[in-house]
Amino acid sequence: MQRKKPWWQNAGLRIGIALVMLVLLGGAATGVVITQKAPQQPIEFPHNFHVGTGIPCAYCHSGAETGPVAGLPSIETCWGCHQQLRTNTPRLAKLAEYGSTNTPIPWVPVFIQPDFVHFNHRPHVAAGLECKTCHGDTAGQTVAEPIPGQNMGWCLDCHYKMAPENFTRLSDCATCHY
Amino acid sequence: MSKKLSRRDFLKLSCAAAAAGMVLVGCGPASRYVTRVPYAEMPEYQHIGKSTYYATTCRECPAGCGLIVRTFEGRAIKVEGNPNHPVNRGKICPRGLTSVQGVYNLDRITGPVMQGRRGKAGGQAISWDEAVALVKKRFQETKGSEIAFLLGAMPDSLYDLTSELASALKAPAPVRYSALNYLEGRDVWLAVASQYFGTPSFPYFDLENAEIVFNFGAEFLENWLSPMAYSRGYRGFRKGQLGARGYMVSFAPRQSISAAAADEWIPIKPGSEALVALALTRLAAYARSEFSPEITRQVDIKAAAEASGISEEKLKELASRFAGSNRPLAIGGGSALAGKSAFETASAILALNATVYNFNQTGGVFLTPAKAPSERFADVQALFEKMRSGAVKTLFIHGVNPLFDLPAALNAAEAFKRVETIVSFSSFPDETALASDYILPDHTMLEGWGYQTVLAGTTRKIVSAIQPVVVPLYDTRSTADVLIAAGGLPYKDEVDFLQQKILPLMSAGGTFTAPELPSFWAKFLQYGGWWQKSADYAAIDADALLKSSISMPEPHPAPADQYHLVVYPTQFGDGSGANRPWLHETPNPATTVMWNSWVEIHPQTAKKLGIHDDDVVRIRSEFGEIEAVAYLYPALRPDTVALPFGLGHEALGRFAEGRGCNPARLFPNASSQNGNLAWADTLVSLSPTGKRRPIARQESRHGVYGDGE
Amino acid sequence: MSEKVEAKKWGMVVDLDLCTGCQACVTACAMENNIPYTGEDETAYGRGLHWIRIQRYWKGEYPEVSPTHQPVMCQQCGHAPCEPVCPVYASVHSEEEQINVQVYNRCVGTRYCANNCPYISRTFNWFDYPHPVPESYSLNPDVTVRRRGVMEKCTFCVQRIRHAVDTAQAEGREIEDGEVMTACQQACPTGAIIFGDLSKKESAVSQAARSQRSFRLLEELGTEPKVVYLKGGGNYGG
Amino acid sequence: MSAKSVQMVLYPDTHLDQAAETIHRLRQHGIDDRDISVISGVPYSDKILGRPMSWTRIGLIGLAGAVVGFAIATSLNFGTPYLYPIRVGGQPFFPIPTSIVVTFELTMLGLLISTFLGVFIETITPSYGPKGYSPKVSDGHIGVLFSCPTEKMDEVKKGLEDLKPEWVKNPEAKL
Amino acid sequence: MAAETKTLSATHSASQEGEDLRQEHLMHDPKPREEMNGMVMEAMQTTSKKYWIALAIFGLGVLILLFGFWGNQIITGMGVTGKRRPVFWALYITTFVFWIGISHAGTFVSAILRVFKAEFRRPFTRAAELMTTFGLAAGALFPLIHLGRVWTFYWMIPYPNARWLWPNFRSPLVWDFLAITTYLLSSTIYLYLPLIPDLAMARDRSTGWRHSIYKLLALNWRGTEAEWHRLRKAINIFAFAIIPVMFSVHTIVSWDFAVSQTVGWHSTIFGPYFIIGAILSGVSAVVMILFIIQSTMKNMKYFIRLEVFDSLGKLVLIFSMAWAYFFFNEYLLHWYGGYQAVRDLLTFHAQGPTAWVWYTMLICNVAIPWLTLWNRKIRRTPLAMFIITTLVNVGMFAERYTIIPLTLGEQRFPFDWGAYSPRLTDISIVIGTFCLFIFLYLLASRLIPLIPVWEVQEGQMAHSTRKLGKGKVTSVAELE
Repeated sequence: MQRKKPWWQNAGLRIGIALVMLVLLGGAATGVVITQKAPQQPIEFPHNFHVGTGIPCAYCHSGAETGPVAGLPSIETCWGCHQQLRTNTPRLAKLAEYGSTNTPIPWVPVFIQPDFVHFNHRPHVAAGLECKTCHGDTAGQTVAEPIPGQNMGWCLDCHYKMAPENFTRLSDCATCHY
Repeated sequence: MSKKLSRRDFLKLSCAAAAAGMVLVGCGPASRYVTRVPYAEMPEYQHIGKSTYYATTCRECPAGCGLIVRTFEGRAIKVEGNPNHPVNRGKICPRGLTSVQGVYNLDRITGPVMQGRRGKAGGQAISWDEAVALVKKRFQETKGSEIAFLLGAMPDSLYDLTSELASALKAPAPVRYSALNYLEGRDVWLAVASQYFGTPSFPYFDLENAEIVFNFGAEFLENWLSPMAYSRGYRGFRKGQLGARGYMVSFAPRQSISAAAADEWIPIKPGSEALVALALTRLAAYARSEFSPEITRQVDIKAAAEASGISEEKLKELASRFAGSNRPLAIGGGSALAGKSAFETASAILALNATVYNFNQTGGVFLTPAKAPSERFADVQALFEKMRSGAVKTLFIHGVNPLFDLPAALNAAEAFKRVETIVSFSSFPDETALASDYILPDHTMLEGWGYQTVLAGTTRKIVSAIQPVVVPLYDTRSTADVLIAAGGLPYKDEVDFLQQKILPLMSAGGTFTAPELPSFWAKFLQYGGWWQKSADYAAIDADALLKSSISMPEPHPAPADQYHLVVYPTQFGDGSGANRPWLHETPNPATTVMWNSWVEIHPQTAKKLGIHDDDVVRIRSEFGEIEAVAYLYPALRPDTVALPFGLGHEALGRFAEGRGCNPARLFPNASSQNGNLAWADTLVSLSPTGKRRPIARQESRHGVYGDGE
Repeated sequence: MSEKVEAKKWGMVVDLDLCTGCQACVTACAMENNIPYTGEDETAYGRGLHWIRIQRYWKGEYPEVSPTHQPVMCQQCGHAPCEPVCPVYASVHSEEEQINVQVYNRCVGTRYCANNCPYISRTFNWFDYPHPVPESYSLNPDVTVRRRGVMEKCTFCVQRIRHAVDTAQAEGREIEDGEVMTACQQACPTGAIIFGDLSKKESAVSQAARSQRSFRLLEELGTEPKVVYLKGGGNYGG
Repeated sequence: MSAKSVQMVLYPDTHLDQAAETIHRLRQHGIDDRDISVISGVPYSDKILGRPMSWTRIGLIGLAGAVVGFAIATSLNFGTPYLYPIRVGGQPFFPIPTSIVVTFELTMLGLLISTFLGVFIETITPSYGPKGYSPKVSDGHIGVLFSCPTEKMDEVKKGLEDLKPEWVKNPEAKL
Repeated sequence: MAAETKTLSATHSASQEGEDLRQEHLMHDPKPREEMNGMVMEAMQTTSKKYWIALAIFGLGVLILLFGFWGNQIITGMGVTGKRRPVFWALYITTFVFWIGISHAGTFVSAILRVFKAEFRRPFTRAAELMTTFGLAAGALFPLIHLGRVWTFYWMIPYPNARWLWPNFRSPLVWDFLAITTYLLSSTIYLYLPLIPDLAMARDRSTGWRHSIYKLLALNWRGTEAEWHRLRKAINIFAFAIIPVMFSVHTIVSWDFAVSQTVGWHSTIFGPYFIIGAILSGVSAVVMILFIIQSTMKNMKYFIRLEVFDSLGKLVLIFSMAWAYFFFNEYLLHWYGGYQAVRDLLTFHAQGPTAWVWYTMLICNVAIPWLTLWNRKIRRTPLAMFIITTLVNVGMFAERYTIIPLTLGEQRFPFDWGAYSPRLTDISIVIGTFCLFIFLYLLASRLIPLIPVWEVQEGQMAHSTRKLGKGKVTSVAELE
């Protein structure tokens, strides 16, 4: 029964296992990291500047007050103002390119809804929530940055804090899941 | 108009497609990188995240139901009924519901094609300029009399336009037909109405307010004249709005859904409907202590009882019940109006109504105000005869699939070979499109313009509006636009044509009006059409009918080894629905079968022939043979077999191709004296093939029939 | 924001006397709720994903034979057998809408709920069903596209309920009777399906539910279904 | 105290009486019971060898585990529905009958796991008595281990001679 | 003081009968411990080429049939199995119940027979306990395998999370989860505790990697009085505590079915019915395993004797009768109740196209044991016993198959009845878990002393007495 070297001391096997673990862990870690990081946008939209000039959020994200989706502005919205402005910054040059060819800008949404969940902006806006309560202070950001940990517990926390008397209704599964 | 056209450019948008794709990938980091492409220019009537609803008209069958289509970010999401539309009042059938799967079908023709070889898929793509030039060239180079137009039952606007074009080109008037016509006996009603009332209009049977209804084979819940209107009528009939719950007797060799909805089903021998109707007419007159009308002069009650398999007592009982009712009504359709003596049958049914004086009465028979264009099978026959003789050089086909839905005995394919150029406007690669030289795809139902005159199921004048609810998905072009451009008609484009056509309606007393065309047009589109405020029917007189004398139809009992054939349309309509997956997945109401055809055989007959459920059976008529899977159907005469219509395509894309069987192969190329296709007299023989092919059914065979599995 | 809202009780009445079995509800449901088709082999093997199905039985012998049609969908039981057996609260009772909710995210796919459903009204996503482009364009954005391994069922078109509730709330009013229509109700050509708030005496649905013809499926199980059937076939008054 | 050395004598298991006698004699030689340890391949009753009852806290530890399990079960049964009340099947939020099942299982789990942990913990806890081992023990020998002052060694050896014990050399060798 | 021990059997040694008894009863045929140790160690360390081939085959089976197909099922979806509406549970849960049933044997044989001091259990408690653990390991996979989204299985574990959600403690599946976890852990420990002295024995007689493993596992076991005392106490606690756990496990498994409203499942008798069925199949499986061990491994004929088969045969017979009683009870009451759906179901079971399953169940579970096991000779023919018990297990599998897919297929609405037919994936995963079980057992047979030598010796010694003062006491602790 005596063997030269037990199989579990095989270097190849150990390296193999280590590699698999590394890939798995690395994948998981990358997954976690990239969901918490602002994605690459076609144009690094300077929120700070726009918010700073006093443009209300709903000017571009107009759907928030009337429906479930806040929406991303169309090229029309951007081009409407920027047509009159100079285009000598690199970002505006890019915008000019989209605008002049009337191509939609492929924005990457930052605040995404997990699948199988429905979120409706309207009641939240109607209840007087400010945009920055959930979306952070965009005045300090260029591209919008995600807020980590926006999960179901986060929703429930807020519902519980804001309206404990309505919590039964606001924690009802059918409110978001259908 | 140009504004309207240009809106199509706005709606170039595909974000949700990507989003939907990502949904499938599941949650996690993947959905982080969904790119969402917003509109380049936001149309004023689109709002982010909100649905826009458009009114339009269903083009799935000639009924002309009003639709409200929910669109979302430039895509048609859901078809709903237009609650204001007088035809369907917000209700809608499976075929209409799946019309989004027609628009977003996986097998559409994406642009004009020059076929390399007839009958083979895949040709050379051409541009629309070339296509229009080509059509123009054909118009110029072909003699007027050698041009032929073959059109489907929808939409009327195109028929009107083509008629104008044909007369401008000095070509014969377009020929129009639909498989539903001859399957449901529509054309017979038109012939009867022309004969006795002087107008080619459909009778309107006021089912809603009737108290007792004798139904001779009409499948009013499934197709017939206007399924949604008559379904609503059935509701009223059942709810007994004017009194008691209605009582319905159904005379049909096979129980369709409509026959099953009756309180009493009388499995009448096929071909004896006219005799029974006449016998009932006479007996009803007796019951009312009146003279029997002239039309019943020749009928012999005893012979009728014998021919139909209904006892004399039963006939008398039924007749006295009918005559004694406040609001009796007799209707007919389906296989009863599809034989050689269909005209006589329809006349007899009308006579039965006339004898209880229910013309123009609540719960009785009216005449729909709109005049219907002729849709006789005899005209189609004549056209194909002409083609066969080589007298047609250029053939334009829109909205029909003659290679599929005409009797194989007509040998349409052979006739096609004698035609120099065939131009198909089909949106889908169906048999006919593939057999033509050029396919210049029209928009599908939710992408195109038009109007549909409502011909049946109403006592008002209704013109239902068809408008695009989404931008055409592919490089298709409205056939009307092509014809206008190529034919040099005095219209700017299709919309201009439509506007001019609806111009007279502005002052015709509809539910709305407007001072000038643009606002009238806007309302026309907004409401989904134009209709009168109240009923506006021409009163009809029963005299001519009752005094006429009709030849007594000969019953033709089937020999021992042969069976009467009943073919009925299903949710696939004239067969054009066969490329929609969800129509396939919708179980057949009677058999719950999905995704395939079957042949209904009475269990006794099957036992006699040694056929079991799911056996593949060969059905042979004098004119052809097909194979179908046996379904032992208990509600069918033992001397009859029934086949659903609509499947058995050789083309039309992945969902239709090679699925099921096509009963049109069994039909004779025979029209009756009045021009309808006389398929119901066909006798077939059955033989098991020894093969078995279990078909998909929703019901459990073991649970429902106690066998199998 | 309104304070204590009275519990709504969505309910449905199906008049079997009017139901002709035409299957329009089945198709309408599929088109509204992004129900994928499965193809011939799969449906033949009982894996069709119909949320509503019309049970057709035969009554009598030829020639007195006739079919009976009964649309059966999730009965939205008050005491639903599917709910307590779910280990992860994927099948739960919505206190707000008084319907059963299937939370797709939460579902781990034990399929226990489906076994325990006496109405067999639940369907399971055996596969990831493809929604190829452009067919996927007609997907309803308000309804989740389910993935493999989760249970699904009729939701009483809860997305429409939510939409109506949301709209009514934004307009500061109560939901009107008939404002929420389920897809099946909307399509039903004979109007055999009535949907609405059972808790309101005057609503059409509660009036219909009080009919003498009314009965509930498998009432003896004590599931308290929210779907009420009215006897058909001329069984008036009893 | 003077230095002690650990000694071990072995008897085959047929010579049980000799082993008992050895213990008896060792006691007479003034070796305390605490300095004697019997190791064997089968459990012998304390009575047979005339040894004081050894004791263990396993029972107590198990009981404590059971209590912990019960507490966890109770908090899961009645605590978690309180944290996020979800109504299912018309059942109450805190149903007693179903909680009994969970309580039972978790209590038993607590009991059994802690019993095992008790064995484990008691094993690794330092214990009194001479340490030593001989593989022969598992071959059916009884070993008597004792630590004895070096000066008494000869006396003891002599006293045990007639029992014909087998002396183990170097009993403190590692296992 | 005179040292005098004699075996009980020795008193009859003169007679032929006594010699037979000695031949038959291990307890009366003592061998020196050293020899027994040697025999066990030899059996453990002998590996033939056949063994390696078998190990490789079953290992491959696990890899391909179980994990390969399972992986494919996870990626493709549950649809690769033959499940359908309304048969949402099928072969997986059937096999799950089967394995859980098998796993009752170890506990039953070891704990209950220990508590009742049945001597014949001694040589095979270890084999049975191993069966419990591996049976559970194979069975516990099934709740995972049958999940539609197995990657989220951990949602059944109660832990505080960002979603605020806990498992539903009202769900029988959570009970199941808890019960199986409890049972798996406790039966593993229960296997391990009595193993410690034997591991120490193995440690003393091995070198190399085996030595290091055994050394680690033996927890420095020396065999001091305190250690024995502790171990005995722990084993005692376990023996008593694991019995209710065992009963609870299968009861809860049966509640998975019984709490539902499914026709044919909603029955109060399901708890005991399942337990009896589990013990029946478990004891039968023990016989099967013992036969295989006895006929393939070295020196095992000494330990596993005809008396073992004889006694187990009697047990099988008794439990077969008990099972028949419960079955009849359940059937009669359902039938008498006259609820149409149940009647349809019972008729279907007996007369439908799948009636052969039902008849297999009755023939294998009732007819065969009843007809054969009365006979002492048959009970003492290991091969016959092997065949009979194999058939009993086939019958028990058929019973579960009847209860699960066949019952689910015929519920209240005949319109929705559906027949389930297993597909390749179902079958291979089921076979895969059999491979897993056999693979683990094969491995264990060469790593773990399959015979609890110390218990055997203890038993043998228990049959010898020693004078103490005026009375006689048995030598070992247990029989005090």
